[in-house]
Amino acid sequence: MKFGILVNEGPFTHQASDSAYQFTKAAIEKGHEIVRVFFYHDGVNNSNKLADPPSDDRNVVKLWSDLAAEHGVELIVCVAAAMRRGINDDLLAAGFKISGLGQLVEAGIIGDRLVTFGD
Amino acid sequence: MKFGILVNEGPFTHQASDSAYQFTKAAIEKGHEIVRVFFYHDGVNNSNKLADPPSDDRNVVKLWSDLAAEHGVELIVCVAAAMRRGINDDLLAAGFKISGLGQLVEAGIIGDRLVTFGD
Amino acid sequence: MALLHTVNKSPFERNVISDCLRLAKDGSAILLIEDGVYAALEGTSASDEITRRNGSIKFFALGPDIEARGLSEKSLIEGLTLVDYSGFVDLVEEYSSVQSWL
Amino acid sequence: MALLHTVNKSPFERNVISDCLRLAKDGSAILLIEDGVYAALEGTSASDEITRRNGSIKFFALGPDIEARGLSEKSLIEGLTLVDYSGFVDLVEEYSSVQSWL
Amino acid sequence: MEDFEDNEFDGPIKKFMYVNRKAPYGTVYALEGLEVVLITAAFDQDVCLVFVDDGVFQIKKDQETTGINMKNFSPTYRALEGYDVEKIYVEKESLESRGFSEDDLVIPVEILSSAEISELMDAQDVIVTF
Amino acid sequence: MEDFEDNEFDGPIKKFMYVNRKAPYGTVYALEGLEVVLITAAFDQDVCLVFVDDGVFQIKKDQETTGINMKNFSPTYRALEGYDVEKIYVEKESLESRGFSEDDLVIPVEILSSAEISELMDAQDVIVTF
Repeated sequence: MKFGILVNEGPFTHQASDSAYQFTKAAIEKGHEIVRVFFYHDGVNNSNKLADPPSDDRNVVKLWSDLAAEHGVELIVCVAAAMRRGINDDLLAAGFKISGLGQLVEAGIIGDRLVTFGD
Repeated sequence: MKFGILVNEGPFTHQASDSAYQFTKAAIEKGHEIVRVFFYHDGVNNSNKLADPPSDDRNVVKLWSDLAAEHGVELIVCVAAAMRRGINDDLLAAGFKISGLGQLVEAGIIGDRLVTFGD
Repeated sequence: MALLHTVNKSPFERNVISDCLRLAKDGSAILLIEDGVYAALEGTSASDEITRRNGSIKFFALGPDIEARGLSEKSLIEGLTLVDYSGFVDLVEEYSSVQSWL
Repeated sequence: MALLHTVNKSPFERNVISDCLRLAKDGSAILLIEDGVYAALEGTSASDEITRRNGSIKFFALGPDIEARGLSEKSLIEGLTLVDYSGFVDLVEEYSSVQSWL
Repeated sequence: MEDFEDNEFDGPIKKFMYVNRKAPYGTVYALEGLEVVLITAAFDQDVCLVFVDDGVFQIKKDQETTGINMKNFSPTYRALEGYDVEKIYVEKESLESRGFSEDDLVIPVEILSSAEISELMDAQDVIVTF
Repeated sequence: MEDFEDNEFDGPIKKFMYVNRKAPYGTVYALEGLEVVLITAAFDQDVCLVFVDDGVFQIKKDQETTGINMKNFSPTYRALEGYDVEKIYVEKESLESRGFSEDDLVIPVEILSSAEISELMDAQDVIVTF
């Protein structure tokens, strides 16, 4: 099955991004296809490569980057939400790309299911 | 009277930072002293100089910078919370400074009141 | 020695106004700000809780937040006082400490 | 055609589980995740709401979130099924669409 | 038949429901949610908008945000019609428990019962909540 | 008198209350709130910690976070004693409405009624809620 994933909160502050990551990983392991992971609202903060959490905790940004590298998962950051919050191309961690809101709608159209994680 | 201000949420996503700004401005206009504005949790995102909201809306980051320039208000961003979320010295808007959590406790000790704005 | 409590969440979304009322002493004050101002509306499914403590606790709401949400023409709970940001500062000064119900 | 609803907030903090139950049809499923798993506890001030719909709606809770919060040894609402992330994926596949109650 | 062929060519038409559950200004979800609705309109999908719970506060008339220095985006809801977003529903129970009526709203809407909203929700392909 | 002079020199001693109202893991407030408490201890203030509402979930024992890949910070509460943070209170009503008892908790605490917590809260100089 084809899944679209929507992440609405930033890393660390809310569990939303962690849950989305665990769900996405489990879906891939079961052989499903991830159409796209779309980051909206504060979710755009998941793409900030400068995130440097304590070494005894998980690094949510890096987890997403690694997933993109290993499985070619498309990580799209909403341009309007990113500009508002000060995320630009220079800050993007590996695997993330900035694009328009249309990519979210398209994920809803192409995917069999759209699953939202937020606050 | 001496006020300490604690801001716990980022700009735009929650009204907390807007309310804190309006309160701080009103306190200054009434002749009170602002010991310090301390940014914790996602509040550290208020210091990101790259924030570029639509021109028909307020720019919360710039409002804080202007307040610091006009009235010498100390804007302190928590270093631990900032590292976790990828805010470093290179991203800091004018008037913001990164420092330790002790600055929050000290604001509570020195100030006559500590007022928190969050989610 | 009496506290100023601030509540910034809608009473229809969260239970925070109930939590605050449980621990707020008679003689203290509650200031409704941001989405908390919806608790100032009269005749809603949430207003009974507040009217029950009305008088023993002083209720305030932030006028700019009321106006922003289009509530100026609606009936507010009787005895509730509207303040602006300057009045918010005065309340903080007047009471011994502030408890923000986050 | 039946929906999978997900709820990720504590029933003690927010009214979202009530909102969800009001609009969830019989035959649909509700998966409790994150802080939503506190609604899975039996014998709390919030559990009646769920037990009342138990049977007509299928209730699930995410095991990893239950364990993280130290609830493994506590009694959970009867008939509620624990799933892991893989089971979460299966539920999304099984039901026609997902409504996340944010 | 012609129409069907056209649609197939442009991709499937899906039923999208946007569920507005949050009050405006306290958080940004209402504003940024509206931006998604406007974009979706351009994709020629079968879009509907539902206001339930605190979402009904989004379309309260007489919003005046000068005092909080935030952008009043409530007039934008009036633009939805121009984007061919015409299915706009409000739940009766949500309105009434908040002491609101249809007269309080900035746009014409169709008032539905909880049961009717439930039926509608069940028939959707994609549901996104803001 | 000696002590008093010392304190005056170091600045005033104030009564700080940290109110923990939020569940752990779903949001970061509990974890980052704990960091503030540990720092405050170093300032020799009169610190107390109160767990009310969903905050009581923070000190539930048997937390096991491997499955969600987040750091289990509940053992850190046990370190509070070493930092001379010894006034730790839990509201009885919050515990009971959640089906919890003192046996569920990872640290020894003093159980107080709502009325007692109210009295305590009223006597503070600084109250910070996480």
